Amino acid sequence: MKNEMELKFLSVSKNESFARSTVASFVAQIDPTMDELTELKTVVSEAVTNAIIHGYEEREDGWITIHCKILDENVVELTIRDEGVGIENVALAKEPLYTSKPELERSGMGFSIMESFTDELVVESEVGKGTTVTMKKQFHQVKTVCH
Amino acid sequence: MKNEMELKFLSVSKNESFARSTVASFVAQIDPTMDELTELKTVVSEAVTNAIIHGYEEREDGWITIHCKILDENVVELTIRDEGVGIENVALAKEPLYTSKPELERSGMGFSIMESFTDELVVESEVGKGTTVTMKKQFHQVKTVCH
Amino acid sequence: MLEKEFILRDNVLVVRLKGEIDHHEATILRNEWQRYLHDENLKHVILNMDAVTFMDSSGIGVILGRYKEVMTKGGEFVVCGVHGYIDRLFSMSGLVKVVRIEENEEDALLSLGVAS
Amino acid sequence: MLEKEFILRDNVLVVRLKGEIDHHEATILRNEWQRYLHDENLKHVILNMDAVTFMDSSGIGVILGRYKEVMTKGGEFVVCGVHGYIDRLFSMSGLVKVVRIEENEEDALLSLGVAS
Ligand SMILES: Nc1ncnc2c1ncn2[C@@H]1O[C@H](COP(=O)(O)OP(=O)(O)O)[C@@H](O)[C@H]1O
Ligand SMILES: Nc1ncnc2c1ncn2[C@@H]1O[C@H](COP(=O)(O)OP(=O)(O)O)[C@@H](O)[C@H]1O
Repeated sequence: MKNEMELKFLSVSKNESFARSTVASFVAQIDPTMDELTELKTVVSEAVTNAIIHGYEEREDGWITIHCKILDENVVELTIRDEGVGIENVALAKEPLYTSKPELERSGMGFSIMESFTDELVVESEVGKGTTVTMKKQFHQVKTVCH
Repeated sequence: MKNEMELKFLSVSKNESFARSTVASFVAQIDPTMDELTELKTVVSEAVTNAIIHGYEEREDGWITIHCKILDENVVELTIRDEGVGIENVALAKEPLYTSKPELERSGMGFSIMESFTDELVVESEVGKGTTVTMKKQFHQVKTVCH
Repeated sequence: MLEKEFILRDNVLVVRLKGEIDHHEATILRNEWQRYLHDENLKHVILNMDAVTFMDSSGIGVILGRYKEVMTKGGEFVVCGVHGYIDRLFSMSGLVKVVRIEENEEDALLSLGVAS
Repeated sequence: MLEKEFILRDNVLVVRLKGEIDHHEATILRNEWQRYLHDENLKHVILNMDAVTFMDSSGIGVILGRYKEVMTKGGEFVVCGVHGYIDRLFSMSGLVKVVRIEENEEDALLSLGVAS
């Protein structure tokens, strides 16, 4: 069962819940457990929030793109992209508790959460061009369905 | 409250319910009535089904794109596009009860339903290139919210 | 999702649907429904739409298709539980003029001479 | 959606949350919560997470932020109703080591010397 979708939306904070619930409802077709779905929603929420707050610095006219691909082996590949300010030092950004916006009460836990709730995390970014976060997540408790 | 999103997905019939529920959850932000939401879901379902059955003739590797824009005046603009076979005679296709696939038990009611559940319907199509259906729907019973 | 229940009462097939009928579900529904209609002893159909929450023109197509099959057999096709939005679609599509509509399953069964 | 209930018991502010805490909701929550914390008579906070169904790191941020404000006032910050997924996030983020955690609101109130 291969399937694929792409969702593009404006960098409006109200769209955070729309984004994560849309990804969850797409991935529901491979029968994830409740825990797996919650983890998936969380990582979508983290990456989308980062695009809004950091990438677009809370401007509401930027586009955020989520690409979601269900691979054959019950693996979901998720790419979340913005065309915002980009990250100068990705290694530093990924450090637990590092945040460039403490004044906004950011906890600096975003990338750590994405890392622990997925099986693979790749962050590509170019200053002035934008940021792409790619994650792979294995769904273990999938009921086998006839093909 | 302006907002906009685009959803792209494969021409797999299982995606029909995903598509209409995603559009409905996006439009939920303007507080539509239950009836308005059901009408919206129906027209999305009609256009997406047409793209799958007619546009891509049930091949599952075509892309369907839904563009959904919330305009200021509580009007939703919906564009549903495929890059499939296209329609030779759009006027004929829009006739109530006309269907080119009676063997699939199509009722020929798709365009009629889209027409009666929206306020504006434009069908653009080119043979071999694909079809774009644009609809506008006015949402009347919207509670006024502070801007 | 569409849940389906097929119940045999004498020569009547009662079809209870629950959920959403779109093209994806209509295709699955048709295949299952047709297997029952191959039964020679079966003559009439009662379709209970009471728990259907969504339907588009693919639903109209699958109902019209089964209606025609039952007509060919010389049977009757009765629909019940038609209200709200489904009622609107039945009117728009003209289905309301073609099939017989009864309030509920009990009335539908009585109308076919089956004691409920 | 996040529903919020703010209840004053002596010098304790009880905050009951229901629903999802993301960045959008966290911003709204912070603004409302801070208005209550401006009250001089108010010293401690009890945060009831029992009905929270979703939270991300923005939730951790808003909790830590209020924790610090309460500390500055010399008050105590107690959280209750922390289970399942929320418990995992509390552990991952280290919040569990910073705030005091009690089983339910009653225990939390008692721990602050307020009879429930
Ligand atoms: N999409 C993005 N665009 C620009 N900078 C980003 C983006 N995502 C993350 N960053 C940078 O990486 C830092 C760490 O991110 P994260 O771990 O999610 O913590 P937080 O969002 O709480 O700051 C951010 O503070 C920001 O400087
Ligand atoms: N996306 C499309 N691509 C190609 N042909 C289409 C498309 N949409 C509609 N058509 C043509 O228009 C006809 C009428 O469509 P419609 O009113 O929805 O009825 P039905 O889908 O039941 O056939 C179809 O039978 C088909 O020939």
